[in-house]
Amino acid sequence: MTHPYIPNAEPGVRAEMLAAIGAASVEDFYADIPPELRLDRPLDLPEPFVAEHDLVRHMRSLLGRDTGTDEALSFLGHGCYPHHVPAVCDEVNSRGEFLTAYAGEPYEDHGRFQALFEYVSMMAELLEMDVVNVPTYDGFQAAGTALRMACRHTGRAKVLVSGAVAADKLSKLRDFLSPDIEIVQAPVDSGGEMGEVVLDDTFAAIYLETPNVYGVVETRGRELAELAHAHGALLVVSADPISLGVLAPPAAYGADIACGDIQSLGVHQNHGGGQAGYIATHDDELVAQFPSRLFGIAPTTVPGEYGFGDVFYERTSFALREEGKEWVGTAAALWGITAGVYLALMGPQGMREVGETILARTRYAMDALAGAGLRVLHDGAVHFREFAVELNDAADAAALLDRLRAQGIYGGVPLDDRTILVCVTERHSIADIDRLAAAVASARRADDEGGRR
Amino acid sequence: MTHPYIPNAEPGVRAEMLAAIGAASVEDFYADIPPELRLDRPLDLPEPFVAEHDLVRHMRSLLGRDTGTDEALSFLGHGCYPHHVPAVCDEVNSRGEFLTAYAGEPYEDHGRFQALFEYVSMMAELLEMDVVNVPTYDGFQAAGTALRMACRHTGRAKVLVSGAVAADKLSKLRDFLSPDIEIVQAPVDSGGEMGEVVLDDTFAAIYLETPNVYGVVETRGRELAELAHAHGALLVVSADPISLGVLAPPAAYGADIACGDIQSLGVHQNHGGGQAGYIATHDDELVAQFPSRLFGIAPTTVPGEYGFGDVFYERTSFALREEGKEWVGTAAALWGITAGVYLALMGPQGMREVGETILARTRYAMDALAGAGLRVLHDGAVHFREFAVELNDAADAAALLDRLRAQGIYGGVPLDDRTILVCVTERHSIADIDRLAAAVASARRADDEGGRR
Amino acid sequence: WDEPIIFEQSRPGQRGIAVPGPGAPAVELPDSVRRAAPPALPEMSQLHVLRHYVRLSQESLGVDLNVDVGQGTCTMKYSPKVNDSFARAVAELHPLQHPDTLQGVLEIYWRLERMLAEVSGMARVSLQPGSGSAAIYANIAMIRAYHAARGDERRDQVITTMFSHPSNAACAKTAGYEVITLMPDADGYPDIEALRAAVGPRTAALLITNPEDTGIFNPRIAEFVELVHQAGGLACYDQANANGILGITRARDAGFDLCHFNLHKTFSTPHACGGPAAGACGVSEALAEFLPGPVVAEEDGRFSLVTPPHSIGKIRPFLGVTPNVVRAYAWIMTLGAEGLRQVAETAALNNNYLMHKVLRIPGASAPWDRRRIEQVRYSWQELSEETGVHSEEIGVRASDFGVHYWTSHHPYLVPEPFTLEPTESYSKEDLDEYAAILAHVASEARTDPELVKGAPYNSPIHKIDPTPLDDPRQWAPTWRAYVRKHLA
Amino acid sequence: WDEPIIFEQSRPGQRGIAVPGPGAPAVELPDSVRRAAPPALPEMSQLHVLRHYVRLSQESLGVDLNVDVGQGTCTMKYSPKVNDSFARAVAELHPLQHPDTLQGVLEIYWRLERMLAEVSGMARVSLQPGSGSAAIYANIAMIRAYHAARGDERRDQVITTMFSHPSNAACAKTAGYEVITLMPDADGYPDIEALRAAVGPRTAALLITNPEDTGIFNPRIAEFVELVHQAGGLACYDQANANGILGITRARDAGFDLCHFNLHKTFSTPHACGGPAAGACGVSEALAEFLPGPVVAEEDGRFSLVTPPHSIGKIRPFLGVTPNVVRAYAWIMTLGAEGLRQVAETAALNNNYLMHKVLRIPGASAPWDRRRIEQVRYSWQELSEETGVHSEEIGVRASDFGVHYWTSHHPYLVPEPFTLEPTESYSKEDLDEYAAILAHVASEARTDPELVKGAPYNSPIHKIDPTPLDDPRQWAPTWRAYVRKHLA
Repeated sequence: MTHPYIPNAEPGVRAEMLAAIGAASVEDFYADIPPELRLDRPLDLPEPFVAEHDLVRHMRSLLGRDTGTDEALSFLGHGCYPHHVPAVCDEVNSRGEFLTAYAGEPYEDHGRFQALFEYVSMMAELLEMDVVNVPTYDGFQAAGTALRMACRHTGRAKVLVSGAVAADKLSKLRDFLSPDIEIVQAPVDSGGEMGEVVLDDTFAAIYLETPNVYGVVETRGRELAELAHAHGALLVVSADPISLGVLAPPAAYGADIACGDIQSLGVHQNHGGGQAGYIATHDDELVAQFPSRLFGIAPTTVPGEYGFGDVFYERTSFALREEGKEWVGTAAALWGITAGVYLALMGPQGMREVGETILARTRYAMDALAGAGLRVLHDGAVHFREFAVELNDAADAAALLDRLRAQGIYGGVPLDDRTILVCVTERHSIADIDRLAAAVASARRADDEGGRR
Repeated sequence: MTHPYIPNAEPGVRAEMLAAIGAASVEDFYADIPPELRLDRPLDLPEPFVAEHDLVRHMRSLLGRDTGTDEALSFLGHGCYPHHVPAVCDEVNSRGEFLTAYAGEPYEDHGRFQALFEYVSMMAELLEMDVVNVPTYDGFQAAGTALRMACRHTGRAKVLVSGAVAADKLSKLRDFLSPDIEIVQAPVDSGGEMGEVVLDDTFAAIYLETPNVYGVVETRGRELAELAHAHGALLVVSADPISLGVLAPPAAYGADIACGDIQSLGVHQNHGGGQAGYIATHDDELVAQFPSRLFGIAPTTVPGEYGFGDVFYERTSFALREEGKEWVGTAAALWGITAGVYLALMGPQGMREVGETILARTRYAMDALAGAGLRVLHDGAVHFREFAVELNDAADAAALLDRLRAQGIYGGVPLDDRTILVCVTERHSIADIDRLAAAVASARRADDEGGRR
Repeated sequence: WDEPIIFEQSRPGQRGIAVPGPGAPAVELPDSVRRAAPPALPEMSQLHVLRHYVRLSQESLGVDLNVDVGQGTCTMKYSPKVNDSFARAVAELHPLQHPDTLQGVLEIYWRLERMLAEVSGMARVSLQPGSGSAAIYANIAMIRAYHAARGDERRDQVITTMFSHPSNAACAKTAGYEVITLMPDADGYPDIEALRAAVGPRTAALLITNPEDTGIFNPRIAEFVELVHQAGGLACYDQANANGILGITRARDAGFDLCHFNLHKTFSTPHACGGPAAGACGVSEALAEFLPGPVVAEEDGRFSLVTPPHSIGKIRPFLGVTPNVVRAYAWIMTLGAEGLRQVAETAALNNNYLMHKVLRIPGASAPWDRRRIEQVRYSWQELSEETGVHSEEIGVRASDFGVHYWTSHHPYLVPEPFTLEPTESYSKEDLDEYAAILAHVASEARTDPELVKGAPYNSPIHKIDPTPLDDPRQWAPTWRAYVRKHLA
Repeated sequence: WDEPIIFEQSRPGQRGIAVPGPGAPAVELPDSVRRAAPPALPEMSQLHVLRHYVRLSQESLGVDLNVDVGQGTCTMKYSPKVNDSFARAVAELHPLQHPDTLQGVLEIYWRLERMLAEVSGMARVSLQPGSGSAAIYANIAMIRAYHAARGDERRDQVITTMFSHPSNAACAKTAGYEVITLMPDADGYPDIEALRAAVGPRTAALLITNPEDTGIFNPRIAEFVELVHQAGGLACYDQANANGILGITRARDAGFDLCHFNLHKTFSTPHACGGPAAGACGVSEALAEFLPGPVVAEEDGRFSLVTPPHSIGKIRPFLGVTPNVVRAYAWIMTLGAEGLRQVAETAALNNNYLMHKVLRIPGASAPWDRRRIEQVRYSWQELSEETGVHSEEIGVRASDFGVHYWTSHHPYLVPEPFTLEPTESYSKEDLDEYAAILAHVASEARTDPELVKGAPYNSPIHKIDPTPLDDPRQWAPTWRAYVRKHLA
């Protein structure tokens, strides 16, 4: 049987084509592969499910072993967030034209160029910066590249990184800034913000996150910008764009580079496969430091018509190989288009409202869990979407989360044996939060009783 | 807040438009509605969920109370069948262009016309008939219209209808053929086929189904065709198109009109919302009797180019109001396009194979349930996809089905207190059938023990 | 795309999908039932099938793509994408599952029935019909059953109006009634004197749309109903044009005994190239016992199916077109009472704004100087007399600009008609754009009528020669017929 | 469609979606963090946003629509729709759920890792990288870690070839290595003498694609690996071009220590306008301890996450691009060993058939008279010298016929290049059609070169003036910048 995905495996057409070419068999095409490199047996792979229905059964059976956040009440965040995904976002990014397009030219792929240009343009409005890249892989990569951009720009090889950064992200930064760039970590102050730092003229950048890994909104951005600038360094700020309807964009307090992840803008959690990174700068010399593609608007031979194309392509490894800036590959463009759809749906009002709702519900959840007897870290700070709670004894975190999971609640991400990071978005109703608090309170009572016994 | 679905409810633009029109308020437009007919209060409707996320929560909560056939092992059929739906069918019929198109002209909707023309053309190949309608609502309507077509054609007002027809379908036929057409029901013979019938020259048609309501494949089609024709009547046969890769099409044994439902061709069960009816004839005088639209191919001003349009539009109520044939409305075109995609994917080979698989598995299931101690009705006949089993005592059927349902098995459709119709398709693996048989056997043992106690 | 007919793309041995093998002994078929030769279906790989249909889809113009105000009476409004996701959630439900496993969907039916009862003022609603026309037919069947139950067998006439949807006349005829059609009076309203002349002991019912397909609301509608009631007939309201009057006026309040809605018009379910659609019948208490069965009943929060005592029986299989029932329910639930009223008011606003623009185009008119609710049947009579260009030709030319354009149902009582219904979904700029297209084409008709008559120029195909479509020797309703008649 | 920029469609007060209200007391923000002015995002109703993007989608050319053989090296193959349905099934999984709630997806990772290990011959595989280039980078990071772990700090050079993907050079440079690029020899093979000259104690690794982007398989590949091994370096195989050799020859069997695959090329996950993609790193036993973490471990049928002891750490957040991992797994599971081999053989067949057709077009050539596996880098040098028409211009003209056309990466070592890779997805008729388009454009170049140079004629836009894109005073990478520079 000819496989539905391989039309020319059909023996008749195969023979016809071989005859046209004048080849005896497909072996002719492989004559350059030495016999000793030829695999002399079939690959050892499972028996295939050729019938689509059999494949569907197999996949459903496997995937049915997962229990997703749609079947539980989830407070998991820590870099992957359960925001509402508008149906129109799914509709657009599942359009076959976008899903299966790739790297065409600005003529036959005009729509792809325009959609990505519009995405970067909407991000630019949100960020108040004039230059935004076509998405890189994720917020980790965006931070790494932003710091390398700062180093290239300043000619320096040391960066001061906030201590309130996720451990995995720091791991990525360490790997990606190796071997030439030194990372100095700043302390976290008692309020959960970046603590006092000492800078000198060997630093290329200060790297700040807001909201940071604890969900704390950093308040001293301007001060840090001034400090950095006084030493000829840059301020690099990682900010989640979904917060920027209510929070000041990094540029507003002097950041030179903004970066972060756009998964919060209309992309499902996708088991972590929905990440995409943005990097933004002013329209200044930093533009030369971007490795990513930048799509710009350009005139055509017809006045008033807009075409699109690559801005300053000669920065890239596509143009210059190792002489380009880092590298550019296939990153996460479709999530950029999706985030554009999200921003267009939300508009200024929607972005403000979602920010206000998240701020209010986060505070409500902090108070509710404090009421349930947990210690809320950095309670005095403004939190956006996340906050950490601390338990009394080591290993309590896992036990509490196990108890909650038994009730269908994914209570949060354990940061360590006694600290849990709780995430609250506009998808969590007040009743959801109350349910979590009640379950926590009851679990703790059970623990206490267990302890007494 | 301006609702996202009603742009011009925005007060600014509303005022602007009213001013342009010269109207004081929208009340001006309603001046023809007398005050006593004006509703003087808001409609009494539930508070809306304006935020999309809130609506999603509400709907998921409601829909979560259903347990679908994807969460159970279902042997339910009886007019709505669980065949495999190829992913490409879903992809095509969820394309916004098709989903939201309607009644455009052959120029801007060329693709819609072509897709429907191709659907009827592929059905024509399957049926070996030259004329097939753009889908009517469902197989019930198709049968009713086919019989009315036969009556109009012959000028007679009596039809002989097989006794092996679903009760609901007979209800529809009774209603739809009222008040002018008399229905005479034929007996069912011991083999499950249409029994001996007496015809005279007052009958317009014999109506036969194959496979019939018991899943029995009727074998005397040619004989009935000859009988009908001998009396100047027509043979109308309802046949499920998914069987026609292996079973002879009605035209092959002399049927004048074929009809049926195409839900089996790539359409999900949709809680009964996936039905669509086909009616087919030869290219003869019966064409004049179709109420549905017929799309034909037509030349354009450019040689070799194909356009499309309505064949013999002057038959329809759109053209002639009550002087047209019955009526034509918005029926089920998208399922026609979908069925076309299905037939194109399957091709002649796929249609043969799916038929063979269903035949073999149906027989396997009959043997398995007989082995589990049930009496299989019409065991000697060839069955396609369905068969009936009979239990010893009245009300046993419901009890058995309840027991099976408790194990996650939807065991079949009860035809009456002691008869269950079991449906087996290519989606049911041998293991699924064995599981049903084992569950039946165990339920019956439990019953027996219960009986002994 | 210049996409060939699918049969032209067939290549022997190809296939688009594989099927599970039997896994059990094959069944031998007797010759009498075995298919002799395989059907000549196309043989194509999966990508090729997909590509073909994706290309065809791009050659179709849905609401998602165009300023869809040109298919008047069809109420082409935005069908929210989120509601499609709910419709997909019922894909794997079987209609004959035990009700215990269907409580969610049954509750949605029950709630939507009640909401539509409130919108119409009726006592009970059935969601079984597959479309508006099927709902009209169901209403007629109930009318027939009602009179029959009273032993009132004389009533063999149904009265409708010329600007009511043709299905009112056609369904009544199918159900065995003689149809009397009232023509509009000089004011454009249905002629009440003609009604007086028509009603009598043979009157089974009045079937009437209001506002009619002209967009004109009949202010004497209650009087019409009353006249029919006095004669012993029933009054049945075709609410296909309800989009402009939601929350403004209700069928029952004008005395109607029955009504119907098109869920795919007023309540936003997608038109799907012509279905699946969905209809709703609403009836007064007196007619509730005749509703098609089953309907959903509720007791202590549990939902079950019951068949009304004198049910007319089945109109279609199973309970209804559930995916569309779910969509319509969700649509109302995101709008509420205030939202529905905003829908109506904005539909009326948009229509009157567009009328204001269209009537400024020289050569366009809207016969009868009456107010309009949600649509208008316009006329190019003046332009046509001046230029010789017909409304159909203007429509074909309009398609070159990426929009639909519909003339009207036959007969063309309004000469050189075109019918626009902008609904609440479109912006002022959309309406300006549509009016500008019409103005542009009208001006082309004056300056270069052959340009308009030669259209289309921007379609996958050129002007169609329709003559073979009405000639039995030439027509080809399938490829099979085409090959036989034209290629053999 | 003549679709305006989205900002031009904004209308104050409109919105595309409503957001849940707080339901809890508002939080007052200090001035230092409060946004001062709302962002100037577009304000549009939901239908208008949808319509805009649906129109833009129609102005993009995906695999679903065209004979996508013109984006050579990109392996544009059919991405099965059924696999998208599996990808959607992981949409609501959070990556940090407890592994007990993720057994299905973890098993899929585990199984796919093992299947790719079998396909490559490698011991272990990581599916964490977000793309092929990211996998190349991960491989380089592992190479760096390997040498560092051995205290071998002298190795600061990486060797690659000119016809290997530029990311090999660029990633190596980013990771701190000096890059040595081998040029092809007179036969079109990587120059083994140049390699001999380049290897030495400073050699950290060889990064090489095979077949290269020319489609030529280097028959001395094992010798290349051996030379590098003798010098103490590692050999890393860029398997972006694996589509023609699946089941034919394996990376480890030629001695490689590391390799990578692009799941969006060889294993059919969709290209998504340029990602999300997915990459896989395969390594020998010796390098397994350096793999990015975590990876999936299995014990008694239970799956858990473990981080290799000397892991290089994170390449990206979480476990990998799961939707694509799921798709790639399903793709292999519907093909099996025999199917993968048919993929390879048919990709080679299609490529050689297309080459046979293209080389019959006067003016087209394929430099070096070598066999090709799955793609060919062709040249229009002869045509260009004759007509003055350049390869880029031919590409723009080809787009008028609804297909893509790619020249090659820079620099244009092959003059006037174009690169075609037909994969296994296309039919003979598709290849004939593509070749016919090229032949037609080539003949236009001879008869009417200005016609070709003036293209496009069938695009939403006309020929672009690219000069502002490279001029800092004029470039406008966002609408905001455009307004400031050109509209203010």
